[in-house]
Amino acid sequence: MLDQPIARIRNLRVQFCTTGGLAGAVEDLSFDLHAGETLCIVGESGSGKSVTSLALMRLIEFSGAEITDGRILFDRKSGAEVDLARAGSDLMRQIRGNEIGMIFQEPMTALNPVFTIGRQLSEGLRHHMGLSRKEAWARAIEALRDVRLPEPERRMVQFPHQLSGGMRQRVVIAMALACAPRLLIADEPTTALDVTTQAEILALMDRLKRESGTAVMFITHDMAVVAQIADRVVVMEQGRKVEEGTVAEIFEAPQHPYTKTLLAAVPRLGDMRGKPLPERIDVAERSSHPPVPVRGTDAPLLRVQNLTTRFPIRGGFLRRIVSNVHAVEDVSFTLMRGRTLSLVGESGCGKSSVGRSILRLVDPLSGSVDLDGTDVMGLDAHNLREARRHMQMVFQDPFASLDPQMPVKDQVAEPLRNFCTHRGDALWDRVATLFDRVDLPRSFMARFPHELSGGQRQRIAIARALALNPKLIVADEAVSALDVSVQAQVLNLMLELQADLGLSYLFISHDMAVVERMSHDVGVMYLGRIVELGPRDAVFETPAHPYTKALLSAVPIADPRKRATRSPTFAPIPSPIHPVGYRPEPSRYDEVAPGHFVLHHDIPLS
Amino acid sequence: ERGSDGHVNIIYWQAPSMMNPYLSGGSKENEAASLVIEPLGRFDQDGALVPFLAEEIPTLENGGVAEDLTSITWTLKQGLVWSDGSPVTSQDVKFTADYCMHPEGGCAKFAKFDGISSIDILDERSIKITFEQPTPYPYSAFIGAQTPIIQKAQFENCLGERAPECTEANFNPIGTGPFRVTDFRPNDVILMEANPQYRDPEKPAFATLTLKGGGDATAAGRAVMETGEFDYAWNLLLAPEVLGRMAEGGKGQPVAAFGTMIERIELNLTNPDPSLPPETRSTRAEPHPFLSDKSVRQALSMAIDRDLLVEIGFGQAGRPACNLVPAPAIYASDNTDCLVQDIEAARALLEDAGWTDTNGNGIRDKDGVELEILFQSSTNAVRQDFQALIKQWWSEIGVATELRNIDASVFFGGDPSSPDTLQKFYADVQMYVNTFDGTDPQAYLAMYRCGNEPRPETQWQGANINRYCDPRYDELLSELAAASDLKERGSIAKTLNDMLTKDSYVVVPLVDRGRVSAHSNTLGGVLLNPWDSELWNAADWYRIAD
Amino acid sequence: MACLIPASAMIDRSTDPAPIPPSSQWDDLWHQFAAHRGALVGAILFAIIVLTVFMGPYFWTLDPSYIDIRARNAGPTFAHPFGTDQLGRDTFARMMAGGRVSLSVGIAAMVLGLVIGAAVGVTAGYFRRLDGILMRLTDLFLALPLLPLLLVMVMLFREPLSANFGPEAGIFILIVAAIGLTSWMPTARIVRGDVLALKEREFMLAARSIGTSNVQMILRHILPNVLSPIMVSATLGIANAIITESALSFLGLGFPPDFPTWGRLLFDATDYIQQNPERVIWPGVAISLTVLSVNYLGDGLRDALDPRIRGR
Amino acid sequence: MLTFTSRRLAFAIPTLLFISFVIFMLLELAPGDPMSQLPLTVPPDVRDRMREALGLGEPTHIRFGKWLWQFFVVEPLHMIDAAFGTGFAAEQQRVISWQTRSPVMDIVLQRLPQTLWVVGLSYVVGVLIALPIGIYSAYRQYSLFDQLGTFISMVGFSVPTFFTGILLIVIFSVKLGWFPSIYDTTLVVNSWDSFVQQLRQMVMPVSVLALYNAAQISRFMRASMLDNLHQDYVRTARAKGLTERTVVLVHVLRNSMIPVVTVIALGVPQVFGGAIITEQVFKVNGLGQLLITSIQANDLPMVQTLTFIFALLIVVFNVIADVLYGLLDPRIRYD
Ligand SMILES: Nc1ncnc2c1ncn2[C@@H]1O[C@H](COP(=O)(O)OP(=O)(O)OP(=O)(O)O)[C@@H](O)[C@H]1O
Ligand SMILES: Nc1ncnc2c1ncn2[C@@H]1O[C@H](COP(=O)(O)OP(=O)(O)OP(=O)(O)O)[C@@H](O)[C@H]1O
Ligand SMILES: [Mg+2]
Ligand SMILES: [Mg+2]
Ligand code: NI
Repeated sequence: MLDQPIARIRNLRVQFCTTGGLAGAVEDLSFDLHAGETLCIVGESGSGKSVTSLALMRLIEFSGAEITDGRILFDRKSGAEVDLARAGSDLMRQIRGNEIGMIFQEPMTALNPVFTIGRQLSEGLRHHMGLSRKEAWARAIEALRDVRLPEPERRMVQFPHQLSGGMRQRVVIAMALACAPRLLIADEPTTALDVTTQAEILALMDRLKRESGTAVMFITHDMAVVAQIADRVVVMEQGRKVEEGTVAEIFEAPQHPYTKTLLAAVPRLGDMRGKPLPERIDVAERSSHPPVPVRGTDAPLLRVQNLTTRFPIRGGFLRRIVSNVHAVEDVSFTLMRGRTLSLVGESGCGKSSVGRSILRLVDPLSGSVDLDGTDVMGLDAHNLREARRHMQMVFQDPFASLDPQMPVKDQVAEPLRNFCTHRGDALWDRVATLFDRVDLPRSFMARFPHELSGGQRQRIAIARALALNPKLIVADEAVSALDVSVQAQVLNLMLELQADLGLSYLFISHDMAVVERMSHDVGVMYLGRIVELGPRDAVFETPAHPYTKALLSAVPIADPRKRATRSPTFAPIPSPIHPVGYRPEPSRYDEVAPGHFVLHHDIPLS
Repeated sequence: ERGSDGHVNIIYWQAPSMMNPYLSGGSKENEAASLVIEPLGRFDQDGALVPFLAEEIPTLENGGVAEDLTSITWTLKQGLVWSDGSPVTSQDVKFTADYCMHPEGGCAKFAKFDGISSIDILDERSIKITFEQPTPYPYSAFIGAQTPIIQKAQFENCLGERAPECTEANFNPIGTGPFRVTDFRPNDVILMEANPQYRDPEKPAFATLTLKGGGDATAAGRAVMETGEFDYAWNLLLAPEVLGRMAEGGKGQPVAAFGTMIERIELNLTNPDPSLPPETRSTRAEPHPFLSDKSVRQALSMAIDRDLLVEIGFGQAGRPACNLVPAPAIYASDNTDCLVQDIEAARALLEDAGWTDTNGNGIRDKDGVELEILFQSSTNAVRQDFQALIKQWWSEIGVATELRNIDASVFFGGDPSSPDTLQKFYADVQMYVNTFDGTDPQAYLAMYRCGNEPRPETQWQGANINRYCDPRYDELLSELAAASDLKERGSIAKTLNDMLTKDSYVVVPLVDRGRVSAHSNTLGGVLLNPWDSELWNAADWYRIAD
Repeated sequence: MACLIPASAMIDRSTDPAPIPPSSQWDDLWHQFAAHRGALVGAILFAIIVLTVFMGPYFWTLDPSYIDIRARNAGPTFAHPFGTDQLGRDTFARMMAGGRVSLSVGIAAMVLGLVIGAAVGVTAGYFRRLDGILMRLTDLFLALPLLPLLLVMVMLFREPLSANFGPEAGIFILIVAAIGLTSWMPTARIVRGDVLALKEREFMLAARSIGTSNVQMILRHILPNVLSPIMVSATLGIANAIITESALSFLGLGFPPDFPTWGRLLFDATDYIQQNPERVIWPGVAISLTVLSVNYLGDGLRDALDPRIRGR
Repeated sequence: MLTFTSRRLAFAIPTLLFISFVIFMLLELAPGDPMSQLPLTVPPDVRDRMREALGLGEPTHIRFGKWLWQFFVVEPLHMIDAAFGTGFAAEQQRVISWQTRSPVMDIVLQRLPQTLWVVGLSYVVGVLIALPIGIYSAYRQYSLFDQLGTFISMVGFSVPTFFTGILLIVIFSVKLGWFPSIYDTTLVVNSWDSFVQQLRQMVMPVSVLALYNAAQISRFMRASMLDNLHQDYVRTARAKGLTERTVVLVHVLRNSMIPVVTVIALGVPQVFGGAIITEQVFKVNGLGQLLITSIQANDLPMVQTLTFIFALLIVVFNVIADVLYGLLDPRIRYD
């Protein structure tokens, strides 16, 4: 750590111009950034983390905000110090991308969809370094190689949508690093990614920082990530800094109550060791309730057998099916009443497809699904609609799964209306009860989805799923978009409901710590198949399949003393796409322990 | 001197679609063709016959017409040549008749050759036309812009069914006229140049000519009188103040001439009630509930102020009319009593006939029949103004009017399946203009013959639009057909005219419409001819040096 | 309102059993609408036009078809503030009478076109099977020559309609139908595109998973979400309908000739553009102002109806 | 892409056959008669003969079959003959217009140049004006420029061309005498003078139509730009330190053009359909005028052929629009 800070933020204040006048987003914020150091900024959603980073880049003006006070002193490459808060736009253009690089929150949308990767990468190089087209191209390939993107030459001429989320994020990082900036701002660079990819990217950033001495400002709400990479931590709440310190200080001796809540809400892998049943997370304020394990029953509710779902890829002149995506391949499991079965695995391994197939939201190719005696696969359209009373789904993205044009009360009431179970006042009473049930104030009923926070939206989705008193809820990544404190609340809510109503969950997630806390049983999926299935403690404590082991080892641990030193592998996952005639082998399992199954035959593993 | 005056620009706001008048009945085609192909004789601006390709007009006096009125002999001028240099012979004249009389050719001028039994070539230059029966007025075929002589050599292979295949000949006929076509663009523009073989070596004065089509009358008038881009504009049917304003532009002037065009209201003597079955609606089986009453018809006519109509619609290009046949003088009746508007008298007439407003709704009625009139006409700014004015006058005498205007292509289309045609007459009264070719009104008056009315059995064909039927009228018509003495013909025609107008008021003439055209101040020699093509004397046109 | 709710709000368990006040939504809508300056101006302007046109005749009692032949082609005078036409009819009275017809036709035809367009677009976008055939139908309608189509419609339906509704209402229905039937295609295309995109959104799947039937799906979720392109079509639709009506009247397919409409007044006046320029100006200005006000109104409504923009 | 295009085109054939049949039946049903322009003095029996000669006596389906054969077999053969001097179509009758008794296709080809010059150019000009206006209006949303742009485009859209056209003629032809009021279709551009003359006669019709086109397209452009200006990738581009010019004119524009280009492509058939009123006002006598005069004269073969060509263009440009969409937006893949 060098003595001279690269950037000093002093009393920064950023305000949005709204119809109601100026509204503060960041108030009186001060901190320093040193070369070769990673500063993590943590805090819940909406606490002003992104605004701070945009203010540093002076990009905040384009969102209708203004830096109304404070200074951002930045030490330029040339050695001169400028106040970015007052710099002219020409000067800012020289600094942006050149001396300060930025990685944005959303890898999916941060790239321009109509330009090739190469074009977007070399653009900045040509602008700042005055390179020729050819030189810039070569440098861009170099940059891609630096972020360990496989086959960089081929990627250069591809478009963003042709890359997976992890690859895209690596491109964005390469872009930010291309001109060797002195300061790198990374705004939640891994939130949308699954654990294996996340681990790779964290390792990559760490290495770059060490090699080039860049200062990194890392924004996240994931405490486990913080523990893995931070040197120093700034905790923000509602636009203000509430605490600052080294990682060790923050994790071991948090001062501010907010920091304490935050840390308490973090599920840690291994917390549940020795406890076979799921339990509430003990968030500080609620410590009066002792955590009660959820027991469940042994009566089967959902029986899935040999479920196979393929998505056709059509082509040719007559739009014939030329190949299939084998999204779900011969999956069988049984879910007991009042219990939770979790499906884990990498992005794209078919978890959501299993959930959707069971609810017949996509039509499976073959297999049988038996829900409490009803053969779901055999239902006609009318009976299927009836059967939906008993099985509900909470979708991956709470924002996307709510109609933006409809007040939330109507969305919760919609299933009731569909089945005409309640009318008039009874209907609204029921909706109000549901709001109470998921812990939402009734005054929120007339709001629209965008007027709620992510956690609140997810509760609406849960309330909607509960409306008809279903027997089964498929929770597809129900909490992965939320920050830790909200996530803890939602998880606790789900457990509470399970205990009270005897619900069964098919819980889909890629977050191993959450899964550990929530489930009775776990199925590990890989390339459309379940590779390992068994009681949660068995799978987590004695993983038998090599993929399960790899998955568990990639999970970041929210403890600064247990930093992973593994170097990333960057091997691509084999493709689930096969030509039409392809006949996969049926899944055969070895029972390694009672109820603990492991896929028998070899499947290609990375 | 030929070609010394350069270029002349003519605008026809309706564009000619071909140069062969036998395949298209439209006057725009006739007129365009008249620059190139010529008949044996034409009517001049006064309606008198003048020889063109013929040596002279055959008459009884000069022996050209046989004593028994069954044949006529024409002789071509000496030394006539086509624009390709070959001589014009009587073969060509006979061929022209054969061309049009071919049963499969669909000749538009077939009626002009009606009653001809044979055509014999007497020698290189003379030809004798024999009629099936004595024909007192034999000047029909080969007279005027409608039946010019075409070249046999060019059209030989275009007889009958093959007529439409001769595109080149139809667009660029070889003729004897002052000009010949260099470029023909159907419905757009025709470029012409002086005919090097034209019989008068001094003419035409213009070397080239453009006949542009398209746009509307306003634009055409503007182009001649205000911007001076064009030298001659045809048929400017415009409100007088608009025309007057254009003339102030100072680049040209409007010219008018009167022929036999009568804007009239025809009254339906049969019942057009929509509730009647289609077999009897608007047919003689169902008399009209109130228009069959002569006093109603007369009152409607009396309520109209024809002077005002002229002032508003035509200005100097119109004059009030009470006759169906306004010209030539020997056929024009002296009937003028409709010229004065008399609302009071019209009211009294209705009152006397028992038409009173019994229910106080402002509309006269009798026996439960209200005087409510559906008044239709084709779409045209002037006609719509007339409709509005007449509606107001009629309302003053207690007659309610509903107006309707119909697209001209439907109204005049004669499609038996359309309810909106002139012939179906599914209205009480309708207004349009009609005229007759040449100077003889016989065929025109014969339209009102009993039995000639459109009706379902005839696929709604027929020219007796208002379903007039009077045996005495039919008798007089046969007398007219037999009479050869001009005086006698004149007096019969006048009687017939009066029977339709002042005696019965089934036809209510409104305005004698002249033709209005405009020419630029630098174009000389224009003699507006209402009896023939407006371009009949284009050979004599010249540029006035300023 | 739209600012993020602090975490504490989620924890504090508000037990207020406040019943949902359903009317507040309308208040909110109005509040939102009134905040849009353009929308307010547009609304006021439109209201003035509508009021003048519909209430004006009670104050200006001159009959629009009364011919005063001595006052032909007069410029604006005290007796005729907007001047007179070539037959001496009062232009002001005719403007109001014409406005009634033009506005009614414009709005009715626009609504009809919109309903057909939205229905076809939504059906095509929502039901894959019908997509091909409906879009080909749209192509067909785009390709049909307007004039013969209108002639056929007039021929077939004028008499039955006049018989059943009276001549004026009959023609009104006919014209509205004619314009509506020939102007829905662009709307259908745009709506279809939006529906196709909408169908891929997750909330559609979510709605299906809670047992929403297809009809409910369209009514509750699709239509409100394609409102914005529909609004734009509506604005352009009114202008288009007013102009098309004038073309129809001109061709003799529209209202009786003594029935003024703005389009017709404008058309008739073009011949007099040099003598009496004011005759062209009045209808021209009226049409433009109407379209402009409707456009701003549409903008404002769209913003007011879009919850994402509310409260900004 | 190729298979997608050819598949779409292959499916277009039955569609087009159906459309041509519907058009035929519609024209058949429509009231009016090819003889409507004859003076009333022509007696009914002569009219009947003329109708017979046009083939109107034959039953409808035979006439439709004839038209199909002539349009799809004889006309293409004739074109081949004209191009290579062969004689395939020698004795076969082509589609003949009733009005002019000449092959319909010849007239259509004759009319194409002026339509393309005037209507086509005005479309190009309209697009060229509309794009910058739309872009700038969106970039400075609710600024004075934007308000003014909205105002002008709404007025441009709501004032009919028959009015603007005549206004221009009165001002520039009658009062000032700068431009001719009547378009000369026979003008051959072969010298500087004739080129200037051509320009002069095109100025007014082109500007009238361009205003109308620009009004619509600028609205689309503005909306599309607004959609894209607030996307995340714009922020990324700015974070690279690119100039505002590059950000807006390269990154945003390219994305915004995707929907607009298809809108523009879908408008092209209208160019070939001609602008009926404007052509009439300026006497341009292009395809629009041809269509309207043919309709008025009930020249069924001409109307049928013209509308069918129009339908063909609509279908083809629909495909082109889809293909363009795919080309411009790499995310769209058709197979
Ligand atoms: N364009 C905007 N207009 C108005 N307010 C905004 C805007 N963008 C952000 N805000 C407000 O600024 C505050 C801080 O937002 P910011 O995006 O910095 O949160 P964050 O800490 O990055 O949250 P997250 O973890 O969800 O990304 C929030 O209250 C938010 O509502
Ligand atoms: N509608 C679809 N059409 C075609 N392919 C699909 C479709 N839905 C999913 N797939 C493919 O099926 C595979 C499994 O997808 P699925 O959404 O089930 O993965 P997942 O495990 O839920 O991943 P994530 O964690 O990213 O949500 C992927 O390869 C995906 O691309
Ligand atoms: Mg953020
Ligand atoms: Mg998923
Ligand atoms: Ni707010």
